[in-house]
Formats: sequence, structure tokens, C-alpha cells
Amino acid sequence: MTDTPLSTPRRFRFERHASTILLVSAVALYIALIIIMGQTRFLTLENLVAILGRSITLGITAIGQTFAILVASIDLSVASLISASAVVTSVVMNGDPAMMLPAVLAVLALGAVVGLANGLVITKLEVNPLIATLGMSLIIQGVLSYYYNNFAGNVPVEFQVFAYGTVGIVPFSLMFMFVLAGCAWFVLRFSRFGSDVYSVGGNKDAARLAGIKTDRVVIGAHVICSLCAAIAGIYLASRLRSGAPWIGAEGVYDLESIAVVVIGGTVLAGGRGGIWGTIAGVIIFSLIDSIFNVAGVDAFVKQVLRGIIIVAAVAFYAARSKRPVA
Amino acid sequence: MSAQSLPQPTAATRRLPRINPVYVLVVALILAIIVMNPAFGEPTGYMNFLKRVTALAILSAGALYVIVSGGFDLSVGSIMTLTVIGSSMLASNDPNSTYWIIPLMLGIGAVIGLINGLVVSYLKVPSLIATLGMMITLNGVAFMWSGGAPRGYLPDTFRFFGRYNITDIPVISLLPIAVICLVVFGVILWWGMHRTNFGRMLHAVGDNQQAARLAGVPVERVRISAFVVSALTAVLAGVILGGRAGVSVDIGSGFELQAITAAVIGGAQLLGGRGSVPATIAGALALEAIFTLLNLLGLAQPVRLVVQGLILIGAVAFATYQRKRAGR
Amino acid sequence: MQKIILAAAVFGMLTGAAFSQAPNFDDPAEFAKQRDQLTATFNGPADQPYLQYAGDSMADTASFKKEGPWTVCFSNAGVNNPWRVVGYTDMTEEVKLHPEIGTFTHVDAEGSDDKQIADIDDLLAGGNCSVLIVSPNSTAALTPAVEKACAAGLPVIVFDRGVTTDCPVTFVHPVGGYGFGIQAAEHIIANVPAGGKVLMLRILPGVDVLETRASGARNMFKEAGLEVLGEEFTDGDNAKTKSIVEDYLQRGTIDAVWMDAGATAVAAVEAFEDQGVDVPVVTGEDQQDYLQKWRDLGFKGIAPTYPTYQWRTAIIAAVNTLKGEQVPSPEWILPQPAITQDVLDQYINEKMPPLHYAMCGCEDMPNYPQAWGGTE
Amino acid sequence: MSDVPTIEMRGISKSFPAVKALRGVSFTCSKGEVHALCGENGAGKSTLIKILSGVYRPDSGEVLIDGQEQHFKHPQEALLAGISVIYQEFSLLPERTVAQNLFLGREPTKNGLIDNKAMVAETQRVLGLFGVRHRIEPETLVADLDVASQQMVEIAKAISLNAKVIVMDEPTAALNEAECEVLFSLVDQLRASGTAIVYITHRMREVTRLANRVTVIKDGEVTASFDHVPAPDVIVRAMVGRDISEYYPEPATASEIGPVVLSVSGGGNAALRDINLELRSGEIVGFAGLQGAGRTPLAMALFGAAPFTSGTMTLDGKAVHLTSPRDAIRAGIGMLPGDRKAQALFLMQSVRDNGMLTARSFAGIFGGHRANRFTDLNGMNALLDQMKVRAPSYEQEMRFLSGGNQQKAIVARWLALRPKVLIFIEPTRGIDVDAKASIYHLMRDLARAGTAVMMVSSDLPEILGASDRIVVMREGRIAGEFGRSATEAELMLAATGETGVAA
Repeated sequence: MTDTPLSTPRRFRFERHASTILLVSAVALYIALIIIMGQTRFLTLENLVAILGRSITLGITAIGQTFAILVASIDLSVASLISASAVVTSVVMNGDPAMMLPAVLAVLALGAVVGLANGLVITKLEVNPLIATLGMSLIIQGVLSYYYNNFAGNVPVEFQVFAYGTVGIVPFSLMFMFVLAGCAWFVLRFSRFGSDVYSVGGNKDAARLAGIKTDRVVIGAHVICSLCAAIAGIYLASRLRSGAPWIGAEGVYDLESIAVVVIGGTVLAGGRGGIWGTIAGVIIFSLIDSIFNVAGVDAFVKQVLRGIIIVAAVAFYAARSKRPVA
Repeated sequence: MSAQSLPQPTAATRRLPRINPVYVLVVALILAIIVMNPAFGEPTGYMNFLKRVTALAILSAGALYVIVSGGFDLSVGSIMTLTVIGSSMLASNDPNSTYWIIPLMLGIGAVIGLINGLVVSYLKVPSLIATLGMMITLNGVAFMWSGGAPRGYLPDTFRFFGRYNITDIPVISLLPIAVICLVVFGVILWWGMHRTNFGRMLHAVGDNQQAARLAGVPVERVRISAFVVSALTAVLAGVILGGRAGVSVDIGSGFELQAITAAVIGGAQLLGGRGSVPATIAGALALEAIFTLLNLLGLAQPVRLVVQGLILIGAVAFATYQRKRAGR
Repeated sequence: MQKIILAAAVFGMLTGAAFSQAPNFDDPAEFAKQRDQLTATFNGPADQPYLQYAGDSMADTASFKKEGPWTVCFSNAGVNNPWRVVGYTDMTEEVKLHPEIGTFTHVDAEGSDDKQIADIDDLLAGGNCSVLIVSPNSTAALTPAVEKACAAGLPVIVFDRGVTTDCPVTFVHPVGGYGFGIQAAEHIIANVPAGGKVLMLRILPGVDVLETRASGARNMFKEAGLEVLGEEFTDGDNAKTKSIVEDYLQRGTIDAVWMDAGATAVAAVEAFEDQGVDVPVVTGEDQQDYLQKWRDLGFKGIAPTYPTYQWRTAIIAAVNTLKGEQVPSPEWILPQPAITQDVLDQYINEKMPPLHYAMCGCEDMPNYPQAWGGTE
Repeated sequence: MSDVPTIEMRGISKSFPAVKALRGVSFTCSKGEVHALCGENGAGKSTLIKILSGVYRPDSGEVLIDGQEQHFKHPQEALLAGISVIYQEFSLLPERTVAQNLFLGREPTKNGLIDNKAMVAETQRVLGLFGVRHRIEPETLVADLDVASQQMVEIAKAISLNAKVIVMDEPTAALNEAECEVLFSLVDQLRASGTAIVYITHRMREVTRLANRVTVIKDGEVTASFDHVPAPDVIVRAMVGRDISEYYPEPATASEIGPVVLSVSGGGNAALRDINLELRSGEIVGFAGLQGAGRTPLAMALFGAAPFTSGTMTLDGKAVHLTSPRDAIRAGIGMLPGDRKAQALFLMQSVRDNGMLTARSFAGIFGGHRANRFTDLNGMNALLDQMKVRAPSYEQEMRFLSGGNQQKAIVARWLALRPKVLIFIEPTRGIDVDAKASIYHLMRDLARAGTAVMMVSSDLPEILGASDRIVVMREGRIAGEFGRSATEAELMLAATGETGVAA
């Protein structure tokens, strides 16, 4: 390390607040639009819950993706893992309430194995995470569609409570997502592992010198990421009453979860960001969808706008960053 | 930090010109196909194969420019779609329109590449996100333009490049126009990457962007140019694929990942600094040959996916292993 | 080799759990029923197929009667293929014919079940809907959402793909997948000598309406003693379709190509053209590009249809419901004619886009053909 | 002192394919002593320490801790064995707080959770030992600290481990006099409490002040080992191993120094203030100063990479306004960065491509890559030959070369353009001794050919040996200017500004 600039004063850290700024602007835009269009009937608690409940699958997936991106990795296999988990859930349950627990355990085991495999390929074989998880995604999708090509099995009514049950007007699943986010935040903020995730993502060599087993941290982050995707699959099975091998891909959960995490202020290079930013990103996505629905935007225009919004939101942070980009 | 931490070869284990394994792979696959289906050894067999692979090969070679410069271009598939849809919208079945439509599409492609490059270079949006956004946007634009379904045909003059064969040629008996395109654009892209200052600067930028800037490389211009080249080849690939297959609304989808796969099988280093145009074209041939072989074996789509996944991971793991072995 | 371990684990997990019951796509009773319906006489005006219906079971909708202006809400699975684009145009044009419809709210799920469920929630929460029309992205997945809408007291109209509940007012659909498969297969059987070789090209596995098309045809080929060379999936991709046909041609002759949908039929025809081989029997669908190719090359074609006019019918059913009129129920089965050589010319219109579905029942609408992308 | 040394390294050898980094080095350090490890940059000190701390594994030889043989496979194992290292290059995470950095990888936990309170309290306690508690808040992000404070955190991190052995690799590089004193008294305290301390430095003053024993390494071998502290010149001779006069080329004669090539008046930006400067052709000007004093920012400003925002700059008498490295290169200024791996090398490209790059960057973008208006492949081969770059072939990838050869290849990059001004930052960092001498001669040859050479270095002997004129910087300003006859002490005084009057 040679000379760096003289002492820099403590400054307003824009990046820390950017996701909040984006969220607030999206909310403001939504309310303004509703008022301008005179559609104030949308300003109800029910509708708020409906908006928040739009993207629970994406939210759960993105919570996991945040871990992968924080350790400077990435996971493109989540979409096919969601499909696989949903199928396994509904096939194992097959309408039998007694099989609910075994099914959930089987899916979690599947998630753990996939995460472990991703992590091992990335750390031990030193394969670029993008390629490793893309390859894994193809493998999962292939194996899955070898056995199933349609909705398979079904989820007992008892289990649909996960997706459709509510307390008052608040669905269980929405509460579950926030609880999961809370746990993730807690782990990142208060556990050794969480601290290690930031360290490894920030500077792998420094983390290693400080005695952190960096490979284990990367593998751990991938296991968490895959577990979250598996849970998202379970949720989706409960919501759709069954699982099909295409439901992950049709929701584009891989790329959308990455986009949401990045919009939430987590840096693709790793080591900076957090869960609440991601949740803000998820809500922003839901709001955009709702805004489009309220404004009656044509499906194709919607797509164009969505692409532009993703880039603009990320540019909003990145343009100020001094780090080189890939 | 110090010199010691750099990997070093021991003189004996490192022989310099080492053959890229992708060429061995391609030859092996083609031989396997010929054994299983002797008809493949006849001109119609292998020429059809080359014709089929042309769009992907050209696309991958162009996408390689961005990969070597240290980025990703996920927008190429959507550019192909836009090219085909846009051309069909503009052509309104007029055979003479091809002469201005293709240049116009190349112009649109250049603008898209320029936007990608500017967003990545100046707004500092990671290329993965920038081109993902572009991909979503362009797919939307293609839909908007056409209203969701193609509104016109591609005239035969347009389809000439991807569809027609020159027949009655001695020895090889037929020569698809697409194969001529493959050779011509392959050579141009090879020349640009491996025989010009631009190509060397691309490698430098991908290898070490900060060092490139301090060595006087116009980093932004080089990166932007890489995106422009990639977008232009995507237009060419779109013209050829549209010519081969006709109009459809999702014609280019999935090509972005296939292009990256082909480059990776050809030994390109993701995040930049290393990559070869001929090896990437060979990578595209290998990919298509694998699919053909799996079809011959009667293995269905799911198996294709698994094999593609394993090859992708295997190719990169093998390259890493080889590099490490060379290094220590 | 973690990958192998993983693969083994996944395989184990899936096979261990593989006591699934695949949906039944080979239902002889349904097959026979649809075979009969293809030739049955339908009730309703002869020149307006979108108003015709099979059977005479009707639902009384007086309880849904409502004064205009209405808000008609439509949760659409997507407009992600040309068939849906043509259908959606039919639908919006039909809406214009009913001044009582004050607002037509369209939400597009972009092909995602998850999103469509959320969209229906949104519509229930704030859409102020008088009636809900649903074109489900998939049958089982959307059932709870539809049930929820029914429970909220809304009249619900479902069309295209159904749901597994009978709470909607009606389910609008043409005869069905077996019927489609039968029409194409009968044509091939009639035009190919016994022992002839048939290549079956399909878009993708698993989609109910497509599975039944294939299943119907497969059985008929077997009975007729035709050899099925293979069933290949094209992903609806022209290039892939062409490659598959080329590969089969390299290995031998093909006497007929059976297609479960027409979007890639032209690519299959071109594969023969480009190899300099005479085009055999190639079935298709009612897209203009196929019809024109068929006419121009003069091969033995047939175009079974899955008529897009059902999108009109959905609106008509909704309007009738809100007026409190009788609606065919629980299903509104529409006729599903095939376009044959005899009537080919009357369906060809060169001013329409290549993937315009000729059986749109839309020629009598005011904005035809511009709204469908055609030129005057 | 106990009979068994706390650490004992016996006959350690380590080679990297082209470099024999260590040959049979033995080294011990016992409880309650400070053992100074001296040697020039690249002598092998860092490698030895990395073996001790488990980053590298030795090819042969053994490491004993408290008499027990150890085979560390991961730095964590060395940490658990009680060895804590303050690395020369910072290993702090800029996006984390001071407390988080201090406890990186070993956060105190309560009920399985990180005990933030304990972490902050302990951080305050350790920082208190330095008397910098008021200056560094435990919850501040490291990125917001200045370089000296970062160095303090780095030291605090090692000390807070309560390790048996603390290795300090040039800990004072960024500290001013007062801070150095705090550190020294801390070292005294640690020694008194029984810690074994390995202290790496090449500053004789620190050796005299702190050490109980001294070991000198040169070219990967122990050249001298003392159980007492000998006179500084004895150590220096063991370090350098030959006469200074051979090592450094002759200085410029008065007639060789030509007109002013580059001048700056009133230059300033975020990191610099009131820079007034002249560089003459034929002259080598050394820039000394502490880390963070503004030497690299000055080089970057002259090179257009972090331009001046005020003041004027002239080149050959004409005003220039350089806003990018390209501007500067076009105007005739070249630079060899200090952090070669991050800022200069293209490890995956061939040696020749590395050399040709800048020449190619200024030729037509689609021009053939074999030749351009500056040089062609043969010309580059000749330059690389002239630099005596040792490589099996110039097609060889850069990553396979030793540090010295890499540096020479980069010099060749600039020679092809014949710059008027060439800036070297830490030109000999991480380079073996022979290569060092050739770099100095090369700089001198360039100067004789009329180039104005600017050399930024943290190595005072190098500054004194190779420069014709010395500029000392402090806190973003020029703090003094000296002739080549200045002493290390004078330079240090000017650099720290603690006592005496800056010239």
C-alpha cells in the first residue's frame, strides 16, 4: 500500500441510504399516481398487504441470494432449484397430510446438497461462480424434467395454509418472509458467520490472513442461498397446490433475485450491503408491478420500463462508485 | 505483493504452443457423429451442420470481445430477436428492402452496443446488470414494435444469407451462403481480436483495467467498442438465423448463455484477459455437435441440459486445473 | 466429484418419491366424446361460430344481474405468443362492441402462475370488478385464486385452459386437444399408405392441451399401422424444427409430419424445400404463413384449429352474465373446425400478418383488419 | 529467558519456480525479547514471516513453537498457536468498522452471538494503550480513517490478540515521530510482559532503540546474526553486502543537468496543496516522505490520473492541462506505478504484449498490432534484450516472470515512447538485489539521455543513493528540498515535522 489521500472527513454515506431513497420514491410515485388517477380505492390496508404479498417467492429467494452476493459469489441455480423443490414437495406430500414434514425435510436436504455442491465447485474446483451455478442450474433442470414434465403430485389442503392462511388480513407467508428476513439480518449482524460473510466478500485475502476459513464461509453462504430457494419452492408448491418443472424458470427468479439484491444496494463485488436493502428492492419490484397494473400499462411497455428501471436504479448507486466494474 | 507470490513455471513442464483441448473435442465429436451416422460425412450432412451452427458461432465470437474485455453481454439474444422482428416489420414483403434494412439494423445494433458500453463505462453499472436490463428492454421493444406477433415476412433476399446454398460445386457439391458468412466474419473477428492494436488493448483492459488506464489505453473507448462489436455480430447472427428459420417472436432467446458457453468451452477466461476467436468458434461447433450427437443417441432434451451443465463446469474446472498445473 | 454425488442424490430423491400420478392424457372416453363433437351440430347462429355451443345445459345468472357501466376485469396468463396476441385483439375489439362496459381492466401475468395469483388478489383487493374473466396460466395452480374470487361473490368466467373447480359461471373452450389431434391424424392416415413413416413434432411436453393432441394422434397412427419415426420437441423454435427435420431426412424418407401446433409448420416445410425433397403431408394450424405456403407449394396440408374466437366468447359470456341472461354452463363448448383444401382459399388473406390465426371469427368486426396488424 | 525459544525456525528453504526465496534460514525468538529482522526489500523477510504465519509452507526446514514442531496449513492455525502478524500491506476491510476489523475472524461471542459491547469496549481499551482513543472511534468505518490511523488499527489488531509472538513488519512506515514513540513504548511493555517480538525494519534507529538481537537476511540467506545490537554500519554492510558506490551509479554532473522540463506552481487538489516544483532533464529527483504524505498523489497529478484542480503546470515551457493518463503520455510523461500487480502488469498477456501496450494504445485502433509509429515487434525485442529481461521467450506470459524482470519489461514499455519525464514509484519494491542495481543504472542511463526522472520511494537509502536532488513531502505539501549529501536523519525530520525546522 503506498500513499493514499490525506485523511478523509466522515461523510454522508450515500450508498447506505440509497435503497431507502429508492423505496420512498417508489412509494411516493405510487401514491401520487393513485391520487392523480383518482383511484384512491387502492389506498387500503388490504391493497398494501396484496402488494407486499405479490413477491414472496422472489423475496425468500432474494434473501438467500443476498448471502451469495455478499461473499462475492452469485447463484444462477435458484430458479431451477425452486422448480425442483416445488415438485419434490408436492410429489412427496401427494395429498397426504402425514407426509408434510418428511416432504419439507426432503426439500431442505435437497437445498443443502445443491448449495454444498455449488460451494464446493466454486471453492475447490475454482470454477467461476457464474459458470458453476449456471451449470448446476442446467443439471437440476435436466434431471427434473427427465422425471417430470407437468404438475406432479399435489399439496394437501392442510399445507396450503402456508400460502393462503392469514392472521386477520396478513397472510402467514408474508409474516414468514419478514421473519426470515429478520433471521437473516440477525445472522449477518450478530453471528460470527455473518461477520465472516462480509469479511470474505470484502477482501478474501485479508480474511484468510485473519484466520477465517474462507472456503467454508463461501460454501455456507451457498448453502443458505440454496436453502432459501428450496423454501421458496415449498412456498410456491403450497401456493400453486402442486409443483411443475417450469415454475422457477417462468418466474425468472434467478435473474430477478439478482436484480433485486443489487437494487437493494448490495454490491456485486461483495462485502457491502444487507438484507433490508434487498427487502426494499423486493418491495420496489412489487410496487412497480402494482403501479403498472393500476396505470394499465401495456405488457410490452411494462417490460421495456422494467429493464430501464433496473439499470437506472443500479446506476443510481454505481455511478458514484470508484470501484472498477466487470 | 512480492515477486515470490507469483506462480512460476518450471522450465521442463511448460511447452509453449499447447493445443487447445477444444479442437480435440470437436474432432472427436465429429468423428463420433460420422460413425453413428455415415450420412454426416457427405456434403449435405456436414454443410447442413455448419449452416446450423453459423449464427451461434458468429455470435459467440462477437460476444467473446466483451468477455475478453472483462464483461458480459446478456443482451445479444434480444438483439437477434429485435433484428428479425424489426426486419420483418420494415420489409413489408419488398425484396428490395433488404439492401437498406440490413445496414439500418446494423446501425441500430451499433447504437445498442454504444448504450451498453456507455452505461457500463460511465454509469459504472456492472455489465451483468446493464445488459440484463438491456435484454429485458429490447425484448419489450421487439414486442411493442410488432404488437406481440410478427407482422411481416422476411423477403427471400433477406433470407438469402441464412437459407440458400450454392449448388453444383465440384468436390463439396454444395456450399451454403451461411458457411461463406461464417468464414468471412470469422476471419474478420479473428483479425480484429488477434491482429490489431484494438485486440491487444481488449486483452489488456480485461486483464487489468486499472493498469490499462495507467498504461494509456483508452479504456472507456475500448470497452464501448467491445460492446458495439458484440451488438453488431448479434445483428449479423440475427440476419443469418432469421434467414434460416424465418420470423418468430422469441427467436434469439437463450442465445446469450449459449454464446458465453461456447466461449468458455473455447477456453476464454470469464472476467477477461484471455480468449481466442477460432477456439470460440470451435466451442460453438462443439456445443452444436454435442446436441447433434445426443439427438442421434436418442437422448431427450433433459439429458441435453445435464450434459451441457456438466460440460460447462467441467471445461472451466479443467482450464483452472491446467493453468494451476502450468503455474506450479 | 461432487456433481456425481449430487446427481445421484437428486435422482435418489426423485425416484424415491416418484409415486406421482401423472395427469391422464389418454382418456378414451374423452377421446370419443371430442371425436363426436367435431362433427356434431352446434346450437346458435350458423355464421357466428363464437356464439355457438354444444349441448343445452344452461346456467341462470339472474343473481349477477347488474346495471352498467360495468368494470370487466381480465386476468390474463400472458400475451407471450401470437395465438394469444390475436385472441387478445379479438377480446379488446369485442369489448368495444359493448357500451355497457365502462372499464376494461387487463392485468398480464407474463406467463407466471405466481404472478397471476397475485394479480387476481390485486383485482379482488382494489379492482372494483363487476365480473372477472380468467385465462389461467395453468389449471391446478390457479384454482385456489379462482375459488377465492368466486367466494368474494364475483361472477367468474374462465376460458382456454380450465380450472378444477366448477364455481365459475362457465368455462369457455373449443372442443379440445384430442379433437385437434384427431383432425390432423385422420388427414395423414387418409393420405399416407399403410406402413408410412410419420414424424411427430411437438412444442414441449407437459402442457395439457398439447399432450391430448399428441395422445389422440398417437393412438390413431398405431391403429392405422403407420410407423411413428419419433416424437421430437421443438420448443416452438423454427431453427430447431428445421434442424430436426433435416436430421431425420438425412437418415431416411418421411411420409408425413404431424404437428401439435402450427407456428413452426413453415419451418418444417422449408426443411424439405431446402433439401430439394418433395414436401410430403405436413399438418399445421390456421396461421396465414402456413396456409399460404400450403397453397403455393400445393402439398397435402390440413389446418386443424384451436379457434381464437373463444376470446370473444369470454366477453360475450361475461356480458350475458351481467345482463342476467342464460349462459351455456358449466362449459361453453365452441366448435373447432379444421381448414381443409376445399376451403383453404377462403381463409387466406395476404394482407394479414404471417402468424395471424385465420379462424379468428373476427372478419365481421369494425376494426378488421387493422387492429390485427393487417393492411387494407 | 527460558531455555526453549518461543519460536524456532530451522533451515527454512522456500523457492518459487524462478526465484529461490529462502535458503536454509534459521531464526529464533524467545519470550521477552525483541529480535530485529533486517534486510532490504526483497531479501526474503516477508516470505519468512509468511511461513511462520502459515500463509506459505516451507519446502524444507521446520518451525517449532515452544519446542513443538508445527506444520501450519492455514493462517488460522498459526493464530491459534499464538502468532500474530502485522503485515506490511494492510489487511483491513475498509467497509467494516474499527472494532469489527480488530476482531476479524475471532469476534467475542455471548450465547453464540457476537458481543458488540465487549468488542467496542475491548477496542477502546486497546486503542487506549496507544493514546489514540480520542482519535479513533471503534464504530468508525476504516475507510474513513487516514493512513496513520489505519496503521494504528492494524497494530492494535495484532496486540489485542494477546499473542505469544507478535511479528511487526515495518510498522512505522506511516507513523509520525510521536506515534512512533507510542509504538516503541508499547513494544517495551509487551516485551516486559513476556511477549516474543519479531521486529522487521531497515531503519537503524529503530533497531538501536528496540532490539535485543539482530538477524540480517540478504538474498534469502542469513548473512549475519548478533546476540547484541552492533553498530549500525555493521548491520548495513551485512544488508547491502557490498559498497554503496558499486550499488548506485554515479550521480549526475553539473553539466549533465539540463533545462527545466516540467514545472508546477501552486498545484493542489484534494490530497495536495501548494505544490511548486521543477524537474530538469538529466536529473533524478527523489521524493521521500511518510506513507500518506502525498507523494503518490503528486505523481498521479503529474500523470493526469488524479489531476491538479488548482495551479499551473508547464512542460517544456508550455502550459499543459492534463486530465487523464492519455493526456500525460501524449505530452511525454510516463509512469511506473508502485503497486505493480494492481496497476502495471497484465499477467495473462505475453512479455512482449506488456511491453508494446502503450505504444499500441497510441497507434490506430484497428492498426496491425505488429508495428506502429513507436516501435515494432523487433524493436520491442531489442528493447527487452537491452533491459536484459530474462524470460524463456518474449511470448511467455508475464505471470511467469520474477518481479525484477516484470519491472524491466514495464520500463521497456515506456522506453519505446521516449518520454520527456518518467516517474518511478517504489521502483525496487519486491525486487531482488541484483535487479535493483540494474534498475538504478537504468534510471541513470535514462537521465543521461535527457529524461527528467522522478522517483518516489519509501526506502531512504535508495533515495539518498540514487537521487541527484531530494524532495521531502509531508501532509500534502513539499516540506523540504535537499541535495544528495543529506542524511537520513535530516530527511526524517523534514518528513515527520516533529522537531527542528523543516528546510
